[in-house]
Amino acid sequence: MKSTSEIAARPEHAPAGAIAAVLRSEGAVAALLVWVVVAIALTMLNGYWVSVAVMMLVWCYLCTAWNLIGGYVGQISFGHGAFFGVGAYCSAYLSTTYGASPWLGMILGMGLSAVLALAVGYIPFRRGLSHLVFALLTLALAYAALYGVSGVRALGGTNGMFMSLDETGLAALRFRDLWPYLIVMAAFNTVLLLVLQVLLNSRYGFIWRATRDNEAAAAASGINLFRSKQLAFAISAAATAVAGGFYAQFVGFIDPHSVLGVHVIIQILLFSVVGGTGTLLGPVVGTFVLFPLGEIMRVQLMSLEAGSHQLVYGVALVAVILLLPGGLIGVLRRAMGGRWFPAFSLAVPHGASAEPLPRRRAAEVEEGAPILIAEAVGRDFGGVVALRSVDLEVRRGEILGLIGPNGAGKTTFFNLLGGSFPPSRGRISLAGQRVDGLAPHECTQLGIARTFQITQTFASFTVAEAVFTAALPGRTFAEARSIAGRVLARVGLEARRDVACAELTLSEQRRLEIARALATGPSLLLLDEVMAGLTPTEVTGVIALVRSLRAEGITVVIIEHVMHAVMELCDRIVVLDAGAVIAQGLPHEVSRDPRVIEAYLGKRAQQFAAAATSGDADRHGGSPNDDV
Amino acid sequence: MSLELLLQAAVSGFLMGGIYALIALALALVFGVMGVLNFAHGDLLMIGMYGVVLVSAATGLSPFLAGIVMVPAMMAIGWVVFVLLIRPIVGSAPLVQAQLTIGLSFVIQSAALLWFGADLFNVPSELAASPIRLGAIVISLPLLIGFVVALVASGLLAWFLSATVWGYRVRATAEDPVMAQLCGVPVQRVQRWVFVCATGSLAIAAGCLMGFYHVTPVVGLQFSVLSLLIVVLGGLGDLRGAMVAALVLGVAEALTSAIFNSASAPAALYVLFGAALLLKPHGLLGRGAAV
Amino acid sequence: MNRFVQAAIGLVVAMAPLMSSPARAEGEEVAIPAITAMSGSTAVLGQDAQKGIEIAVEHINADGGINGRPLKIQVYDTQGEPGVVRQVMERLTRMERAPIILGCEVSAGTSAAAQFAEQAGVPYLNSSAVSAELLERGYKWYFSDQITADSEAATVVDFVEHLMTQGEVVPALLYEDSPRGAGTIERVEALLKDRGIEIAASASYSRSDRNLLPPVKRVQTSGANVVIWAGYTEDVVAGLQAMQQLDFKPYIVGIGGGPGDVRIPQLVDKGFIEAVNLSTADYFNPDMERAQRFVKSYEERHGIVPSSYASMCYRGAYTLKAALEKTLEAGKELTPENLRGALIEVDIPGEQLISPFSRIKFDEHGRNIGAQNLIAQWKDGATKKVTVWPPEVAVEEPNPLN
Amino acid sequence: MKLSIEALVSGYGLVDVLHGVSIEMAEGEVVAVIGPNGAGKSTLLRTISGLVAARSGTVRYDGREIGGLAASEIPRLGLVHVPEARHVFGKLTVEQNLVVGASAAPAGSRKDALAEVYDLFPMLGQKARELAGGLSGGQQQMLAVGRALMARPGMIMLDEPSLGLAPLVVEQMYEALDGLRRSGLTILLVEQDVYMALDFASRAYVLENGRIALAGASAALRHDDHVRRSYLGI
Repeated sequence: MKSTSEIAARPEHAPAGAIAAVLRSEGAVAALLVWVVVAIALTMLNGYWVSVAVMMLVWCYLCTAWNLIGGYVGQISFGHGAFFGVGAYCSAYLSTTYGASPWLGMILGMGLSAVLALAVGYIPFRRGLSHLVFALLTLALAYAALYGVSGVRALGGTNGMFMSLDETGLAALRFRDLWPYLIVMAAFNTVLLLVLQVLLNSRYGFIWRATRDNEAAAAASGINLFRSKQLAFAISAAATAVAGGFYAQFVGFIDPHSVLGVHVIIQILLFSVVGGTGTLLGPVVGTFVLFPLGEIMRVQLMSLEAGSHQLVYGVALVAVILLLPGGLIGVLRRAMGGRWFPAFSLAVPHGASAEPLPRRRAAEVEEGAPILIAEAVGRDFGGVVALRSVDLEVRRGEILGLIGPNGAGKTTFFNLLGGSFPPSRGRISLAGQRVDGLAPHECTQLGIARTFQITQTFASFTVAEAVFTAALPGRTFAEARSIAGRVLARVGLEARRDVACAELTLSEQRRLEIARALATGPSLLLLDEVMAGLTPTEVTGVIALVRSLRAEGITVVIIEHVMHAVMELCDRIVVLDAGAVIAQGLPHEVSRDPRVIEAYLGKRAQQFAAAATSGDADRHGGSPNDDV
Repeated sequence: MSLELLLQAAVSGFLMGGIYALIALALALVFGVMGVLNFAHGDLLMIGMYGVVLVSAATGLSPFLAGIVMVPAMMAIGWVVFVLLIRPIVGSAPLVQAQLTIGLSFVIQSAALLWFGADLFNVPSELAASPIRLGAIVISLPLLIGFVVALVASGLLAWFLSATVWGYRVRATAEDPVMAQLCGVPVQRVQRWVFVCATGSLAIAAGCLMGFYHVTPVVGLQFSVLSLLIVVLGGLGDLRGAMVAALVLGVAEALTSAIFNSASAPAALYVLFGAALLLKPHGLLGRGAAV
Repeated sequence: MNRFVQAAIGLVVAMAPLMSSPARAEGEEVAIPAITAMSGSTAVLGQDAQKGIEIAVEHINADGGINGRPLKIQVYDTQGEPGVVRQVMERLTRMERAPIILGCEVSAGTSAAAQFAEQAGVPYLNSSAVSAELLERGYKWYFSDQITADSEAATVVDFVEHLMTQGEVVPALLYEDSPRGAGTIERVEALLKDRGIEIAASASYSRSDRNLLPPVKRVQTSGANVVIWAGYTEDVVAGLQAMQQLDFKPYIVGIGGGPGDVRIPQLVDKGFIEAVNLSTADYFNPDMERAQRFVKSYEERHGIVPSSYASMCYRGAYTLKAALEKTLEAGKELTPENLRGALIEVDIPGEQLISPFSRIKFDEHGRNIGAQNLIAQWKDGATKKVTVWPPEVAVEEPNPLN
Repeated sequence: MKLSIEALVSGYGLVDVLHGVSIEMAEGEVVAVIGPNGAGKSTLLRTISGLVAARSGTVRYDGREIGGLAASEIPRLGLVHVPEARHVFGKLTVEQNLVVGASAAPAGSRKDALAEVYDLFPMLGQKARELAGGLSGGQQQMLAVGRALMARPGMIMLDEPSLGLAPLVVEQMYEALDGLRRSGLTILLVEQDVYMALDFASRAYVLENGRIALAGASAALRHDDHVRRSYLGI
C-alpha cells in the first residue's frame, strides 16, 4: 500500500521545538547520568574502577538497546546475546584477518544483526504469533549462534579470537590508556539514548507504545504491527552489535561462550528489570546500581567459599524484584510524583471545529450504490464452520443493522471485513477493490474502521493520545493533532481528554472506541455492540451520534442486540443465523419475518421491536425524540 | 555413517525424550495452572539430583528408589518456594516472573556450589552394565527404566486431570482462577499443591536421570532451557503436545549429534526447533494456545 | 526521595575503601595474586587450583619463604569469563600494583589475561592452560610453565607407537569440542599423519551432550581398537558408560583432566575401567616419587589424592617462588620488568618438581622447554593409577595391547 | 434477614467505588440493583462474594458475618455469585463444568444436583460431553447458572445475565430464572435492562455513584420520575 510507505518519510515538527523536547527529556537526563559517571570515574577513581566503569557502560548500552524491543514494544528478546556476538565477531574477524578497522566490522555487524533480527522476527511478527513464541525463537537464535560459531574454524572455533595489539588510536579502537575507552563508550551511550529519545518523540514512539499496549487496537488504528515490530527489533539488534565490536577490542579476546553465552542476555534482563523497563532511565539506573554492587560483592566476598558472592547477589536480586515490582525507576517515579518527566506534549487543540471529520480516499461510489460487497464469504476455524456463506452488500450512506443470535457469525464477519483474519472462501470488495486477505492496518487505511465488542484500550495512553495515535498513520503530527481534537469534541470526550484510557467508564470507553475508529478517517464504520450494557439514556446518546456520523456521509454497519435501537437507527437490516443470511430488508419487514422471530427475536422482543418501528409509544418504545 | 548408528541414536534419543517429557510436564502444568514460566525449573530438578546422590550414598538404594524417597523432601522445597516466591508473582508481568525465577536459579546454583563444590556426582549402578541388546542396537537399562517410569507418571497425570474431580478443579483453575474461586475451588490451595506436586515429581525425574547421568551445579540451566523448548513446542498448556515434543526433541538431539559430528551440531537442534515452531506455532499437535 | 539519597550515600560509603588505592604493605610479606575460576561452569578447576596453591604456600613458607619473607598468594575469582578476567587483571595491575600474576585459568580466561598482560606490561605466569597457540603469538610478557598441547600430542603418539609394537593398532579419536579437547586432538591428528598412522574415525561431542551413545557408537563401528580420547570428567564418565553398554572395549589413551580424574573409579564400574586399560597422558600422577610431600599434605587436608589441576598450580607457585627469589637475590625491586628478567633466567631441575618435567626453563616465547607428559594407567582393579610411560619415570609397565 | 449489608465501603487501588451501601434481603426475596455504568453494581457483587475486600461495613449472610472470608469459602455457605460474561471453563466439558460448580456443595449431593440442573436446562444434559467453549452465548449463560446451582445455594447473585444475548435467548433465560424464583431461591439481580429487572424483581435498589439513591418496590420505581427519566428513557 502506498500510504504505508509514506509513514516513514515525513518530517514531524519544527526542528527547534523537537530539539528542545529532546533536551528536556528522560533520554537527555539518562545521557547526563552517563557523563556524570564518566566524570566521577576519571577524576576520583583509580584505573581499576575506570575499567569497571567501562564495562558498566557496555552493559548500560546493551540494556538500553534491548529496552527498545523489550520495554517499549513489549516483545521479550532472549536473542540479544547473538547480536552482541555478531558485532564482536564481525569486528574481530575483519580486523584480525584483513587488518580492517574495527569500525568497519562494527558497521558490518550492525547490518548483519539487523538482517538476522528481520529474519527471526519475520514469521512471528508477520503472523502475529504470541510473545512467548517470539521469546523462544530468539532464545533458539542465541543458542544456534553460540554453537554455530563454535564449529567455524575461520572464527577460531571454541578457541576464540585474539585482537591484534599492534595498532592503537581511535581508528583501531584500541588505546594505551583506559580513559579513551570510557569516553568512546559514553559517546555510544549518549548517541543511542538521544536517538531513541528522538524516535520515541516521533510517530514511532506512539506506534510502538500502542503496539505494546494493545495489538488489536493498534492494528485497527491503522498501525502496521509487522513493520512497527520489525523496525524496533532491527534497530535494537543493530545497536547491540556496536557494543559487541567495542567489547572485542576492549577485552582483546573473544570466544563463543563469552560473547554469545546465555549470561549476556541474563545480565541484560537483570539490569533492565531491576531498573525498570519501558523507560529510558530504568535500564541506565539499574545498571549503575547493580553492576558496581555485583563487583563489590565479588571482591568483598571473594575470601569466603566459592559461590558466596553469587548467592548473596542472587538473594538480593530476588528480594528487589519481589519488593519493588516496578523496578527502581518505579520507586523514583512515585517519589517524584508530578515532577516526573511529562510525556511528550501533544497539544491536541480544543474546540468543536466545524471542519468535517477526516476521510480516507472517500470511496468513489455514488450515494446509495454498493460500497462494500461480500460474495459467498465463509470462514472455518479448525474444523468448525464459523461463517458458512454470506452474501451481502452495504450501500453508501446507509446504516445497516446486522443482527442474529449469538454464535451466528456476526463478529466473525466483522473480523473478516476488518482484516483480523482472511476468509476461508469468498471475496470481499470495497468500492470495487478486493480487500479480503488484507491486514487490519491495510483495511483501516482503505477506509474501513471498526470497534471491538470488548473495548480495547491503550493502558499507557491518555484519551487524547489514543485518538491521536489512531489519526497518525499516513498523516503529519499537525494533521493528526487537529483530527484528534475534532474527533474528541464530536464524540463528547473533550472533558476527559487527559484522563488515562483505563479510567474511563464503560460508556466512555465505548465512545473512545468510536473516536478511535473515527480518527482513522473511515468511509465505512463497523460498530460491534457499542450499546451493550449501556443505560437507555446512554443508548439514546449513541443513537444520536451514529446518526450525525451518517449525516456526514459515513456508511455504518452496526451489530447490536438492543433491538429498539436497531429498529430505530437502521435503514436496512440483515439477519444472520448459523453463519448465513436468513433475512434482510427494512426493519419492520425483518421484525415480522417468522424465520427471524423463530431464530432470534422471540415473541416479546418482536412486540417491542414492532412497537418501536411503528412509533407506538408503548412503555418499551422510548424513542429519543421524547427525551429532548 | 551407518544405518545402525542412526537407529541407535534414534532409540536412545527416544528413551531420553521420555525422561525429558516427565521434566517438562511439571513445567507445563505449573505454567498452565498459575501462568508462571519458571526458569528455575531445571535448578529445582538439580536439587532433586543432589538429593538422590545423598540418599543413594547414605542408604545404598538404587537411584530410582532414592528418587522416590526424595519426593517428600522435594515437595517440602516446592512448598517453601511457592509460598515465598511464586505466589507473590502469580499474575505479574512475564518479564518480572522470568527475572525472579532466573534470580532463584542463581541462588540455587550458588548454594549448590557452596555445599557440594563444583565436582560432579553420580550414582554408579550395576544396571548400567547390563543393557538389553536388540541385534546391534543397545538399550541402556537405566534409560529404559527411566522411560517407563516417565511414561507411567505422565499417564497418571493425564488420568488425574481428565478423570478426577480434583483434576477438573485443577483445569478450571488453570483456565479461569477467579471463576474457579466463585465455584468454591480453593484456588490458592490448588496452585500451591500443583507447584508442590510438580516439584515433587522432579524427584522422580531426578531419580531417572541419576540412573545414568551426573549432577554438577550448572546442569540446571540446560534442563530449564530444554523444558521451555518442549513446553512451547508442544503448544502452551497442551500436555499431550509437550509429551510428543519431548520425544521429538530427544530423537532430534541424538540424531543431530550423530549426523553432524561437529561442535556446531547443537546449533542444528535449535535451528530445527525454530523451524518447527514457525511451521507449527500452535504446538506440534496444533491445539495449544500459542496465539 | 530520602530513601534514595540514603541508599546512594550507603553505596558510596560501601565503595570508599575499594576506591582508594591502598598503600603497598611494607611488611615482610611478599603478596602475589593468582586468578582462577572459582565459580561458573569451570569452577571445578579453580577450586582444585586454589587447594594446590594453599599447600604450595604452606610448604614454601615452612621452608623459609622467599628469602626469609613469607609468601602470600591471594586467589581472585574470574568465573572463567574473559570480560571478568579483564576486569580482575585491571584491578590487580592498576589498583593492587601486582608485579606478576599467577594464572590458573581455563583457556579462554588465559587468552584474555595474556592479551591484557601484554598491553599492561606485567608478566603473566600461566600454569594451567595448555594452549600452544598463545605461545606462538610472540608475547613478551606471557610465560607458561605448563605443558602444551604439542607435548601432550607427542607423548600420546609415542605411546600409541609403543602399542603398535605389540600388535595391529586401529586408532580412533574421540573428543569434547572445547579448546582443551579439540585443540589437542587436532595436534594428535597432525602428528599421527606425519608418522603415517591412519585414523579409523574421529568423533566429537559437546560437553553438554547428555547422550553419548551416538559418538561412541560411531567410533565402535569404525572398528577401532585404540581410542585417543580428550574430555572432561562428566563426559568421560558418560562415555565410559556408553562403551560399557555397547560392549565396546578398546584400549583407551586419554588426554587431560577427564580421563585422568582420580575419582573415575568412584564414578564408573571399576571392572570396566580395567577392561579398557584406561590410561591418560597427564602432567601429574600422585604415585611419582618426587610428588610425595605434596600428595601427603593434600590427602591429610582434603581426604583424597590431588588432581592434576591441584598439582599444576602447586608447581606454578614454585616457579613463581624461583622468580621472586632470583629478583630479590639480585638486590632488585619486585617490579614487572625485573620479574620478567628473573623468569627468563629461571631454571629449576626436574627433581625439585612435582611434575614429570625434565626442568623448568623458558625459551624466548615463554614456553617451558622442559615440559613433558607422563602416561598413567589404572591398575589392580582400578584401585591405583600407576605411571607407566615414559620409561624414565614409569613405575610399572603399561598393560599390553589385547 | 437472608442478606444484610451495612455501610459497605470498597474499591480498587486508591479509589473507593462503594461509599457506604446498605441492603437488606429477606429469605426467598428477589431484589434487583439498577443504576448507570460505573455506579458500582458489579463491585457490590464482587465485594459480597469476596473477590474485592471490603474496606469497612459489614456483610451478613444468614446472620453470619462473611466479610473477610476467602472468595472460595463463601459459596460453601450457600451464597453463589454468577459473574458478568459467564466465564464458563471452555476447555472442560459441560458436565465437568457442573462438577467443578459442585466444589462448594456438601459431599454426596453432586448426583442429585446434576439431575436437577439437567432437568431445569435439558440442553445441558444433551451437550453434557461437549466442550463448554463450543456452546453459544445463551447456552453458556445457562451453563453458568446451572453451575451455580450445583453448589446447592440458598441465594444466588446474577450479574447481567442478559448481556450480549439475543432477545430470544434472554427470554428463555428469564423463563428459567422464573422457575428458580418460584422455587423460593433468594436472588440478587444486577441487570442493565431496567424493564427486565423491574419486571422480574419484587424490589429494587438504585445505585448511583456508589451510593443507594433510591429503593422500593418495583412497581413504585417504575413510576418514579427519576427512574423514568434516567433509566427508562421516558
